[in-house]
Amino acid sequence: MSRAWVDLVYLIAAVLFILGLKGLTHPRTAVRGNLLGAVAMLLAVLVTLFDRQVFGGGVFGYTLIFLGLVIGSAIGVWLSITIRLESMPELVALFNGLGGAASFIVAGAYVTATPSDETSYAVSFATAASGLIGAVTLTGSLVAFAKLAGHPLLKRMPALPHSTVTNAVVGGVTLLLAFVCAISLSYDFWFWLVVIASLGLGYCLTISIGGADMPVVIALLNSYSGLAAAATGFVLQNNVLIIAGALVGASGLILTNVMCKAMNRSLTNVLFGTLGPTGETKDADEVYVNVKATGPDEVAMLLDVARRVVIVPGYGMAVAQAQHAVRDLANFLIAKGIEVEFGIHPVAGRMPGHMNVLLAEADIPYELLKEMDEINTSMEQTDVCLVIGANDTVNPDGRDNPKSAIAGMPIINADKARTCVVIKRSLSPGFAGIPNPLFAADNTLMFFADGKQAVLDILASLKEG
Amino acid sequence: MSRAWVDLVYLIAAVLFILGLKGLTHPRTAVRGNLLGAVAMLLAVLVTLFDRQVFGGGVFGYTLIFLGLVIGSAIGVWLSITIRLESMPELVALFNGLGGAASFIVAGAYVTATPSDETSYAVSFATAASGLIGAVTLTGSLVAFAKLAGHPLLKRMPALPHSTVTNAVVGGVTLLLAFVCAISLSYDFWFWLVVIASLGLGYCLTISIGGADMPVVIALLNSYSGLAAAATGFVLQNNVLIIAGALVGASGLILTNVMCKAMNRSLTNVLFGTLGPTGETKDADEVYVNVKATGPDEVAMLLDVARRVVIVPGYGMAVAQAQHAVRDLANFLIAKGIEVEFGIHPVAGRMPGHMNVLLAEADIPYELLKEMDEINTSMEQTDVCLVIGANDTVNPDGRDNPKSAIAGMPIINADKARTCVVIKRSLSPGFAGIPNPLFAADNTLMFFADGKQAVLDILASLKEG
Amino acid sequence: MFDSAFLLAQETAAASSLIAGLTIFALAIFVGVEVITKIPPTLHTPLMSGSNAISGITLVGAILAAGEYPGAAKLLGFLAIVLATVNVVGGFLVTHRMLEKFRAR
Amino acid sequence: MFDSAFLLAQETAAASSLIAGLTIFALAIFVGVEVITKIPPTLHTPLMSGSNAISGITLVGAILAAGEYPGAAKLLGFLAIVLATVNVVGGFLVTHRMLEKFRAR
Ligand SMILES: NC(=O)c1ccc[n+]([C@@H]2O[C@H](COP(=O)([O-])OP(=O)(O)OC[C@H]3O[C@@H](n4cnc5c(N)ncnc54)[C@H](OP(=O)(O)O)[C@@H]3O)[C@@H](O)[C@H]2O)c1
Ligand SMILES: NC(=O)c1ccc[n+]([C@@H]2O[C@H](COP(=O)([O-])OP(=O)(O)OC[C@H]3O[C@@H](n4cnc5c(N)ncnc54)[C@H](OP(=O)(O)O)[C@@H]3O)[C@@H](O)[C@H]2O)c1
Repeated sequence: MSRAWVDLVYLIAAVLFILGLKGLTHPRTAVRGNLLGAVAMLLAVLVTLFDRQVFGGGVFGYTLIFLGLVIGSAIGVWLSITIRLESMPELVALFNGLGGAASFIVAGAYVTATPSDETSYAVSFATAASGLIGAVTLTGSLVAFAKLAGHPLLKRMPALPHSTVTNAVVGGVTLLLAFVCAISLSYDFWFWLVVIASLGLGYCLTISIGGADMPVVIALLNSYSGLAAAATGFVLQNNVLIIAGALVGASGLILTNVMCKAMNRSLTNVLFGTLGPTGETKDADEVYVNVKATGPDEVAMLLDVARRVVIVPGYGMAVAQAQHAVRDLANFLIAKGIEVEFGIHPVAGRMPGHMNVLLAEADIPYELLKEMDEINTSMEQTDVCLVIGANDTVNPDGRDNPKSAIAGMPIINADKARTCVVIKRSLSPGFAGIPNPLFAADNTLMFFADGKQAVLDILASLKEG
Repeated sequence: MSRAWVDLVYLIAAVLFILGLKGLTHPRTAVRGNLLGAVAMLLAVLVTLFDRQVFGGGVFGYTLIFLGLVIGSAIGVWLSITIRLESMPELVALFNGLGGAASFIVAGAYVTATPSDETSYAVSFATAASGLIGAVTLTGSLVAFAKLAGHPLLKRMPALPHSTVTNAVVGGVTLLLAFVCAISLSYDFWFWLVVIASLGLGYCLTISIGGADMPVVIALLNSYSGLAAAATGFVLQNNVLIIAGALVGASGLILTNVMCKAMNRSLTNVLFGTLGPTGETKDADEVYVNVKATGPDEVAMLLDVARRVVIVPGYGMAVAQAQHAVRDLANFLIAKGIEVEFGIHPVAGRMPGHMNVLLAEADIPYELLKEMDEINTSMEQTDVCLVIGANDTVNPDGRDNPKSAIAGMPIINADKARTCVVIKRSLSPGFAGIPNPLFAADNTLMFFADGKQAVLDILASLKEG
Repeated sequence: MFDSAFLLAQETAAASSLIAGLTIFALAIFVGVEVITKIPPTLHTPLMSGSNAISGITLVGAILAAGEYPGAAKLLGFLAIVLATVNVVGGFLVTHRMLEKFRAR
Repeated sequence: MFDSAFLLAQETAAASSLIAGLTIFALAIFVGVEVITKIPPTLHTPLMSGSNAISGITLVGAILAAGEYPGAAKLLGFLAIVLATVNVVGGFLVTHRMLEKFRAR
């Protein structure tokens, strides 16, 4: 097919990508949206197979292509079927890295195949950008993957001394190389140098970021993988790459921003800063003088007489895999005529929307899931607030204590309910590593147990009594 | 300047246009948004003056250009300063027509100047589209202008017999000509034929549409003028024309859709249908058996003891120019501690947002202006609903009577207030031409007077008593 | 022979730039729809006159025509400049006048 | 002389297509921002993995490389195809698996 026809199909694919993303604006249409995206991809791939240039490559080319598609599909299907939903962030990180790698490799193939006198500055700039962003995405994502998966290899990876200085030096060198590559039209050699330097840069930038900050980093790398694809699109002058890449770039940036806002931290702070108890934060012994423990029977009694119950899940619910037990408890309460709602903090868990995925998996209707601001308006009319494995997201210090390490982070006001029951295994801190005054509040009862077991015990006790 | 630099500035202009429209999403940023749009236009015009091609045209070219810009600016400034805000729809219609005309004339200039063997089907299609849409926009807009301005010429314009048939024939012929023009590469002659036929078509299509439906038609023509500009952009392969044209095209279509929805009519119905009392509608004598008239003193007494008053303005407020008087009344009531809100129906008046412009002109804070759905939720808690020159938009038949000509049109529930006072000059109908059961409802009082005078009288009476 | 090859190449280039134009058009429509559906009814009248002013962008084309083309086409360009300028200048000014009222507070 | 004119023309064409590309890029960014800010937090995890799958679009470039280029470049293309396909297929499947849970009701 001639280029114009192929381009027309690419245009259709681009429109389908956009419509697919629009589908994701509502749970009801989200499945269709994702399918539309897949169809768009299929369309783009199919029409490329008929492109005149690919045709010119002959049988060997086609053999390679099909081999690649088959191998890649097999690995992709296998990964996506075997993965547990809780390991989602790792998997996204891994895929991200592969996408970034593919982008700079394609740019590399272009560089290798194109005589330098047939190129132009416009293209050489794009090539340098693709090499830089793609390679950073690859190693950055691999480090993020390893950290999240708690891979043993990571323990043997050296933590960098003076990370800020190292980062600055490696970053500077990489940018310089990229600049030289962009302005030298015979750039074959320079391109691969940029790639090597950028691989190092990706490693340096991510290795010193705290494991718990990885979700933000992953969203950012997600954005990068899109930008790398777009840069490759500029190299090949292929609009569907540019459009799809830009969409992903925007999406990643927006998610990064959402997460940073919900944690009240700046992106620079996540990327370069450290987080932890500052001098000003009271230590745990001081805070936890007056903690009241409880057990399943007492909680069941409280729930039995409640008219309105709000459940606030956190990372602990994911760890305990308690979502199905929570569903059963909620259904039992609803059947008794008690009003039950869920309060979902935007950064509860370890990914944006983490809790929503888990609760959806357990078939909890999304009408019951309320966002932070909405649930906070009715917290004072709530008889029991049941906090399951959440910690930082219900820490009143975020709201009240301007000296706290999480000062200014918006929280769910679990402490404003008449009674607050917190289920967690111990008094150990959450991600931010600071004590939580909620646990020692007058109206709080602590139920120390694994999240799933605790909920099952409460339910059993409710059914008995 | 070389084409690439010019294109780069066009890109910046396009981005500014988009940012300008984004500014219009909030009253606070709207002025800046409009200014951004103007800056974008200035930028695009300035850089065009430095384009290599224009440079090639020499002094004569520049003289013409400057002459044209000066004359056009003078007329534009004069029109925009002398117009009264109430005549807005006419003016927009007129500008629309000029824009459409400019678009097809530019396409015509291209056709005249370009030897037919230097062109391609891609361009000839775009040229035909530009001629068709641009010319329809011109005459359509002029007719709309004349109708809205109540121009005497209009009375001498022939109303078409069998309008549907005529429209179909003229439309068919025009489309056929456009098709021939598109596929014949030597299209100079055909192009002008298309233009002439389209001028006729624009006239035919609009001449038989009711004067009160003109706002919908104007929004549609607005969309067309954008599409004509975009088509011209395809002819000249100029991206800023394509982008700006597409933005306007989308805007016009959305406004058309908003208006149709708010009237519960389809676009086809507006363009080809008729509206008026159907056989099912009760006639006025039947409806108006039990109408209670009132005067300023009684209304003042009612307002005096009210705790919550909702004012519902309509087209009559625009006719009477009562907005300043209404402002004074509202301020007086607010100063007395009475809660005052305005209920704004999406198609009150004769343009989308018509009431908002008038009330803003009178400095009424936009926080007091509530949209239909919002005001309807609190109508039952309202002591007095003061309807000023509205009719169809408060006609309960839209909500209750499935056989009415306006069945299904969402309305403001003025009849649900404890007392409803309607200010209008007589019992004559509004735009839809049907009687309004609200006027005969038990809790309704009719105040027959000119809108402005009535409000001033009420205010005077309030101040006395 | 050469001529037809030349024409073909020309047609291909034209087709490519047509598709690029269509791509830009489609994306701009999406942007327009997304942005404009967010504009509140309060501002629909200014939106109408403001977007109307933007449609005068055809002025750019008119300037190119008046500058570049010879003879009759130049005069057509001149005519288009006048009409488009009225649309642009009048449109933005009138919108500004209207919006000023909104800003007052 | 001819050569440098040729190179210049080539550079100009490249610059033009660069600007067209930038235009498309800018519009797509706008579309992305507008559409994605409307996606509710509930769906942020599927959005992350779904948009990740879309970034595998580079597969199209990989296919072109493996088909068109000679020698080593072809093998690079092959490698890129494998990686990008894992990203695409895995990404869409995993997103689908997640979204199925949402649809259940
Ligand atoms: N969602 C995102 O996108 C995102 C991104 C980046 C960072 N973060 C950060 O992650 C944190 C999320 O807050 P969060 O309130 O959800 O959680 P959290 O503050 O991390 O606390 C989780 C709590 O769950 C408990 N827990 C662990 N395993 C458990 C089990 N099996 N049974 C019961 N409890 C268990 C832990 O206490 P025990 O050990 O005592 O049981 C821990 O205190 C925030 O600080 C946020 O800034 C989130
Ligand atoms: N806004 C839009 O975009 C748009 C577009 C297309 C169509 N429309 C249509 O326009 C209508 C608008 O409804 P509406 O309720 O605003 O108005 P309406 O139904 O047209 O009624 C206006 C009323 O105002 C009264 N009036 C006229 N001059 C007056 C004066 N000087 N003082 C006091 N009253 C005066 C008239 O009654 P008297 O003669 O008895 O005084 C008339 O009944 C709807 O049917 C809508 O579908 C609107």
